[in-house]
Amino acid sequence: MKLQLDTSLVKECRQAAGKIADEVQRFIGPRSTQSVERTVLRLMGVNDAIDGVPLANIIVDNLAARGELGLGAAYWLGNACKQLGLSPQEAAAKVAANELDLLAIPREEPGVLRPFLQELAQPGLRKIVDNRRQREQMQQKLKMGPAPLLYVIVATGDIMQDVPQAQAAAEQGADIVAVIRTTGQSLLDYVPHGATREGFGGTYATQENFRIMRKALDETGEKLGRYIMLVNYCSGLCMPEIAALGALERLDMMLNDALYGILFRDINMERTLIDQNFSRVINAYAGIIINSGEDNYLTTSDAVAEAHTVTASQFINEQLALAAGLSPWQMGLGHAFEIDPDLEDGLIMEIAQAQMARQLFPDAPLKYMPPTKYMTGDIFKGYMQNGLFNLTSVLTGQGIHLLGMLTEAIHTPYIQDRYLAIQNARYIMNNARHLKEELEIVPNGRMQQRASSVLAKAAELLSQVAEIGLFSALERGMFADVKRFRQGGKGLEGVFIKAAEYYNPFLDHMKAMLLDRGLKND
Amino acid sequence: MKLQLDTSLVKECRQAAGKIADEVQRFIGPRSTQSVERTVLRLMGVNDAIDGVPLANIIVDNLAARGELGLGAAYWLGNACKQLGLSPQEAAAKVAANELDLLAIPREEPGVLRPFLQELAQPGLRKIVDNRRQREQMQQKLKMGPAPLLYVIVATGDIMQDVPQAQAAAEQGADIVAVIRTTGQSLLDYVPHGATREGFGGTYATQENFRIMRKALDETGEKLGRYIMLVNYCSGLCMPEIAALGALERLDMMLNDALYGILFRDINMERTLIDQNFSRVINAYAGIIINSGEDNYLTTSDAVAEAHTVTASQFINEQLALAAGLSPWQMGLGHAFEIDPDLEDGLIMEIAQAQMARQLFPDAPLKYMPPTKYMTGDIFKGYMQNGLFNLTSVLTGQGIHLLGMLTEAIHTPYIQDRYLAIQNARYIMNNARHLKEELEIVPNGRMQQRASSVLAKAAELLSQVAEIGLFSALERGMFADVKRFRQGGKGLEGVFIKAAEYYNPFLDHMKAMLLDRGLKND
Amino acid sequence: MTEGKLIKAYGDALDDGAAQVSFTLPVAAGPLAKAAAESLAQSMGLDQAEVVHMSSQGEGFSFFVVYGHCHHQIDLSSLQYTELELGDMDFYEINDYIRDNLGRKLTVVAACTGTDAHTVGIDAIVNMKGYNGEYGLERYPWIDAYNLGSQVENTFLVAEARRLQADAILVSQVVTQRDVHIPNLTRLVELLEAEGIRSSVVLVAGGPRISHQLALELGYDAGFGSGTTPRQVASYIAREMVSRKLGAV
Amino acid sequence: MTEGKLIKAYGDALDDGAAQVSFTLPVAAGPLAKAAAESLAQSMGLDQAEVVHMSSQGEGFSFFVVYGHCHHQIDLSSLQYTELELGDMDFYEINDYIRDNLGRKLTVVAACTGTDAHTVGIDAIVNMKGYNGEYGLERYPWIDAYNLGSQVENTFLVAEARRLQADAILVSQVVTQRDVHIPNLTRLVELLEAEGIRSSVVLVAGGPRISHQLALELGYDAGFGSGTTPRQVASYIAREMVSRKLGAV
Ligand code: B12
Ligand code: B12
Ligand SMILES: Cc1ncc(COP(=O)(O)O)c(C=O)c1O
Ligand SMILES: Cc1ncc(COP(=O)(O)O)c(C=O)c1O
Repeated sequence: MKLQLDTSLVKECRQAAGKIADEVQRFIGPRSTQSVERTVLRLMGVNDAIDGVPLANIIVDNLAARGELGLGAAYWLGNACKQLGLSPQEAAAKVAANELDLLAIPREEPGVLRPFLQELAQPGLRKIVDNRRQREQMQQKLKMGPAPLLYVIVATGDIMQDVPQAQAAAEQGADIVAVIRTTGQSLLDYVPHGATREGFGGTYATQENFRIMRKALDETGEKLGRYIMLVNYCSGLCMPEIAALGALERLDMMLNDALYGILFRDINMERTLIDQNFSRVINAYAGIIINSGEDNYLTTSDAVAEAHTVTASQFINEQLALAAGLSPWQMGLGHAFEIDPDLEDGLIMEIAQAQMARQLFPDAPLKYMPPTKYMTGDIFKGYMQNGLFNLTSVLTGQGIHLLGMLTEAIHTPYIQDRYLAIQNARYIMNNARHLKEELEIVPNGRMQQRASSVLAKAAELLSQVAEIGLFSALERGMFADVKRFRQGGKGLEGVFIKAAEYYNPFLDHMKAMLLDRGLKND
Repeated sequence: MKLQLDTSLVKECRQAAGKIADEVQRFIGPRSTQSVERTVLRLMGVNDAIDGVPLANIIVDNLAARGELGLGAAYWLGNACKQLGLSPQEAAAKVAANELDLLAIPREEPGVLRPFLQELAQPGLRKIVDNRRQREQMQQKLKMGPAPLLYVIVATGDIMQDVPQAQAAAEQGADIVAVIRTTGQSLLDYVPHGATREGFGGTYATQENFRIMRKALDETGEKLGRYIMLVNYCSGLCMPEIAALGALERLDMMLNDALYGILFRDINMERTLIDQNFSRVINAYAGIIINSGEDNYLTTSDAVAEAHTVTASQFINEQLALAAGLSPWQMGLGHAFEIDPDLEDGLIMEIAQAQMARQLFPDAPLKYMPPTKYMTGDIFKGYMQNGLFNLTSVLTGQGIHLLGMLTEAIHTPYIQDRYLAIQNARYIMNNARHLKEELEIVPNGRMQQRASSVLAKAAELLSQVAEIGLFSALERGMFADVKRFRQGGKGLEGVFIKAAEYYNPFLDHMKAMLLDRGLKND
Repeated sequence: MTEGKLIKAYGDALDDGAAQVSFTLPVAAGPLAKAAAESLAQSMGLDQAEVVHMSSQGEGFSFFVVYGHCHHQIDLSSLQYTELELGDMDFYEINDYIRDNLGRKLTVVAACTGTDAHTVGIDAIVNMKGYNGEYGLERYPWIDAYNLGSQVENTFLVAEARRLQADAILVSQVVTQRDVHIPNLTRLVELLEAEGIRSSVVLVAGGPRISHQLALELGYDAGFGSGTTPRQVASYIAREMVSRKLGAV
Repeated sequence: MTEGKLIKAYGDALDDGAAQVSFTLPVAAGPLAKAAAESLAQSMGLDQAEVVHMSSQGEGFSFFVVYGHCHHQIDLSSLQYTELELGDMDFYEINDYIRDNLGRKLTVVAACTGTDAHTVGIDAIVNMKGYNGEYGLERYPWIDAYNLGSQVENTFLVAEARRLQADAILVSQVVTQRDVHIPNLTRLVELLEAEGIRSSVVLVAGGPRISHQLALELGYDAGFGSGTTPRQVASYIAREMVSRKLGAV
């Protein structure tokens, strides 16, 4: 099954998106954020929290309050380690205990300290590389199911309840399990510490929770002879920190999209785009697949009228991802099955959109989201909506397939909702396994025309955005019908301009490695 | 969407089927049955029952017992009317009351009596034609929904409970309502009388029940502005009688398939093929659409391995229908979505089969049956199986679409089962309304190959059957994996050879009219 | 998870009692109907019952989907359930078992009785080709199986059983609407008793809506429901004959 | 069909009580689990409860579909249900009503509060474009509507309501898992009372899992659930102001 897509138009789209991404990257280059700096500390081995406040926050807040973050947190902590012969964790603990003032000790020249900082970065980098190797090995041993891979969420709010639910899901046939986050976490400017049992609509993302779930899924995967992927969310005020924790605890996939935070969580756009860049570099280095959030646009704007915004955003996300060193196989670009089910011929448009995304990004797995907005309390109809979604997914060869829940409009999924969703997908995908090879799209029919028109509109939108820049586009509400102001939203205060001597040993190393390995394919 | 079908093979199929039908018709020609004769009496106006025994049965049994049925029941009753100046009903009542012995009164020469018998047939014929006209007028006023027309069954066993259920179904969106029959009715050699409330798994087919339901559906149809079709079953030992009652009470569609009775009810094949012929002539004359029962084959034999038996039988049924004067638009040839849902690529085969049937019989509405055998107590999976069936139906342009019930494996449909089934079909058929215009079938792919192979096997089977004749084919178990013997099964004792002077005023008139109107299109 | 004795339904958190219910009420959709649905759900023991879906099904009828938290607890240790010893022997073991313990072939007569025309179920148990990849009883060298087909009269079945000196009688009933199967199944027991052969045969009922419990209540030795395989039936009959010392030579 | 006072669920025949239930039990699928499911269904009042489907959901969990005949009866005449007078005025009538009865524009302040980021619902009620083909409150010439968006702190909402001299406050809560909305909604009432303005505003809650009943219990004037339209909300506020003589000039 193939659509005829105007290749020169596709090229135009990529060029415009490239221009947009370049501008964003030029903006990001000279800047860092408090979250980026906390990430650096965490990767250097700074762990633990005092009265719920992570050491990384204590240190960075302290430096920021005193206007001394410009050189980067690595410099200050590294300097202390060097001067006092402490490990980063020891030094951090002393700072937190008020036994050490990073600014009050002798200072090495920033340039001179670099090799030492690079050394301090080694264990963290090695851990990530080891995790990546381990994943590769495990995946070689424990094969995954055929694409579309079945992805479910658990969301009890209590990591101890999440574990049996996630394990049951894996046994039922899920390939991928995401532990979704409690309702307010995006807005927290720190990552909570330890195992948690008190989330709402999801469970806190913490390093300990990651570890608990990774272990549980490894056990189940071993038992089932399948590798079960674990997912969490980078988005929010702590994008790079969570990316780092994910890399350290061998998560396999992470939602990672600054635009989600901007549009749906009212996070400041400058802040989160800077955060996103580092978080994606970490994801890239860790061999983690990212999921972008274009699907969410269709919850606030209409899936028929605004389909092109999804496509345009996919092109932008692709370019931003490339700039961060992500390979196409790591790009779970988002799209969704969100057309009003009561629309005549809606299915034709859904197939057109999904197939177009498939052809535009042939090497990306694509993250395909189920119906959500038009799900109702009518669970039977909902089950059927999910069925057509499942069919569309296998018919268009999607890679990462989020399972629709028949109770989407009611509650976060119950164990049996997930079970039924998996049964639904397995039945349909097996029953229609090769259907896509048996059908051709009629040239110039409704389906073809729909795809062409969406693509043309996407190209137009991209060229507009390329002209005014992504920031202005967001100010004008060009995505998801939501307007955000450049200086508005949460977290702007965490952005700073890097001093000339600023140094982030992880960012530089990772980017260099990613380019070396030739994974960046622009 | 189109399959490439070998036209010369299709022609071969039709020729073989024509030969098979000719042989059957040659067998039928010189024969009649007690049910045929009872039908004649009923059409002449003989009604009522005594102690549950219909007058028509009393008279025919009496004549048969005395070996005097050879001239046909019309002759004997007509003679009495003529001699005694009675109406058929009056004469019949006297016979039943033992006040009149048809053999004991003076006899007109059979040849001389014919014009009088033709006169006696007039009111019945007129009533049927009037009903046909009325249906046409009502359908012009009250439009029906777009094909596939949604067909549901009611089956409470109690006509008084059936009525609200049928009306609710119509309000929910059903286009066609069938009142299915109580479990033993096929085997009754008479048609019960009056309104009934004591069926099991269905409600008795009686003239009064037909009338009650027709009235109820006319009222609801009027209210909704849609014509609601009413269906019942001719099959069994009373095929032509029930066809006559359906014609008199303006039913719109009737299941009419001798092979169903033979294979699944163990009714004698000679008996029921003769009965079928007259019943189909009546259906044809009444403008009623018939439904054949090929779908049932797949409940006892495998839908993948034996698909060609369905296709072969459709060709035979088409020829037998043409011989009875039915027009293509009246031929609801049966097929079904009965492949094991757990089979990889089963959907490809289902689409192939449905599309092939569509192309082989382009002017027939086709009666498409839902999954039944592989339905289980898992109502959620069942709902989804029905969803793929609904999709296949709209994708291949079926005409008469029986709705699958999510509780198929559990009980006869509850009111909400029907409601959910209608919602399912409406959602999917609307959402995929023109999908069939947007897709082409890949030449020489799995789907095409499946269709070609089924067609080739059907052609082979037909040529075998043409060689040995339908009766022998049934003896060898060539359909539905069921073997039946020519002299076995129920009802053979009701068959007799017509005397030279035998006359059936309805059969002759109807066939003549059907040919005159040019509806027969071979 | 089975060690605990008291359990509740489980959705999101242990013992939350989460359950889903759907039904029709003969009331027009609207606030009254919704209140009635909530009330019905409460009567069923659902706390925080929420009508998540209400729709009209045509004049005077409404359809509901309700979720709630069912407070009823089940004490696992108090449950009575009669479970047949099933399927632990394979085809060869069953034949050997008959040979070793009974020393002669078993005769089994099967039918779908009354007006019931469903043969697929009984065929699946008895006929050569069997079910779900398992051979049917006809294939067992140590069983002589006779399948009389469907729509068989009880009287005819009993006569055949006598004639063939059946060790076991298998009856299938698939149509159960308005309990049409109950009198029909009961009648067979009465006939067998009247003929004085009830106690000398293994009498088995089966069909998708037949439970072992129901079969016992109706005077049968066993009942087999959906998904039964020939092996389960064969091993049951053989064991039952031995334990009742029915077929001893 | 509503005239009868006592009703039961209805499937095939009046008063048959037909109902469908599904749930998970934390027990491995098998005869014990099936017996537990039957027993649970019986506790719910289902007679002839039949487990028509049981399947394993992985180690230690099983899923059930049960059908049965629920013996509980509902007395329609005894049902208590608070129903809002809704939607009988159209856009023009509501504006006229405000003009004629209050003689000045109404000020409405709306927000989705706490950590809740779901704006679509409150936007549907308040924003110009509205919902389901109906204009939102912003479009009403006789209403001044302010939508503060989502993730709004209760304290900020109260401050804005004071500043704008709100006649009505509309709060949306969509995330309700583990009752996260209850303390948040309660806190708003406390704040308004502390500020002494609770009685001078019409206080409305809404969201897909919010019922009028719940809103009343939490100290709100009204609650609006799934499928609410702007017109229903506008007419409610206008009527409520008049009946409580809140906005009289
Ligand atoms: C196929 C079928 C038919 C075919 C039967 C063909 C044939 N020769 O058997 C035809 C089309 C003829 C038919 C007709 C009717 N059917 Co029918 N039919 C079915 C259907 C779709 C499948 C049954 C089946 O073959 N299952 C597969 C077999 C392998 O499973 P099984 O029967 O459960 O058997 C297994 C076990 O139960 C057990 N078992 C069964 N019997 C026995 C006996 C013994 C001794 C043992 C140990 C075990 C055992 O072992 C088997 C293997 O595991 C079911 C719906 C469904 N999905 O179940 C409806 C169904 C059984 N039919 C139904 C009805 C009502 C009818 C009709 C009465 C409808 C009508 N009024 O026209 C007619 C009349 C038939 C009659 N008088 O009996 C209803 C019964 C409702 C009820 N609970 O009362 C059902 C449930 C459909 C429905 N929802 O309405 N039917
Ligand atoms: C769209 C959506 C989102 C979007 C929201 C975009 C946006 N800007 O609004 C995004 C993707 C951001 C999102 C995120 C999340 N969501 Co969300 N989301 C939905 C979804 C799919 C649709 C909601 C919707 O827009 N409905 C359409 C509107 C028109 O309907 P409505 O909200 O019911 O509003 C109507 C009425 O309720 C009423 N109404 C509503 N508010 C008010 C207020 C007043 C005063 C009045 C009078 C009336 C009124 O009028 C409206 C018009 O009729 C629902 C599932 C569903 N189908 O309902 C889940 C759902 C609401 N989300 C849920 C969850 C858990 C989340 C997350 C917490 C998940 C996570 N951990 O990541 C996050 C975080 C969000 C947060 N902190 O709040 C759960 C809530 C479960 C529960 N019962 O607690 C749901 C039910 C999904 C699920 N089954 O898990 N979500
Ligand atoms: C890209 C992306 N990030 C994050 C989230 C969840 O964010 P939060 O944890 O803020 O609810 C989503 C939810 O859909 C998402 O699509
Ligand atoms: C062609 C045909 N006739 C009749 C019937 C029903 O027959 P009975 O009333 O004997 O159950 C069916 C059932 O599927 C059928 O397909």
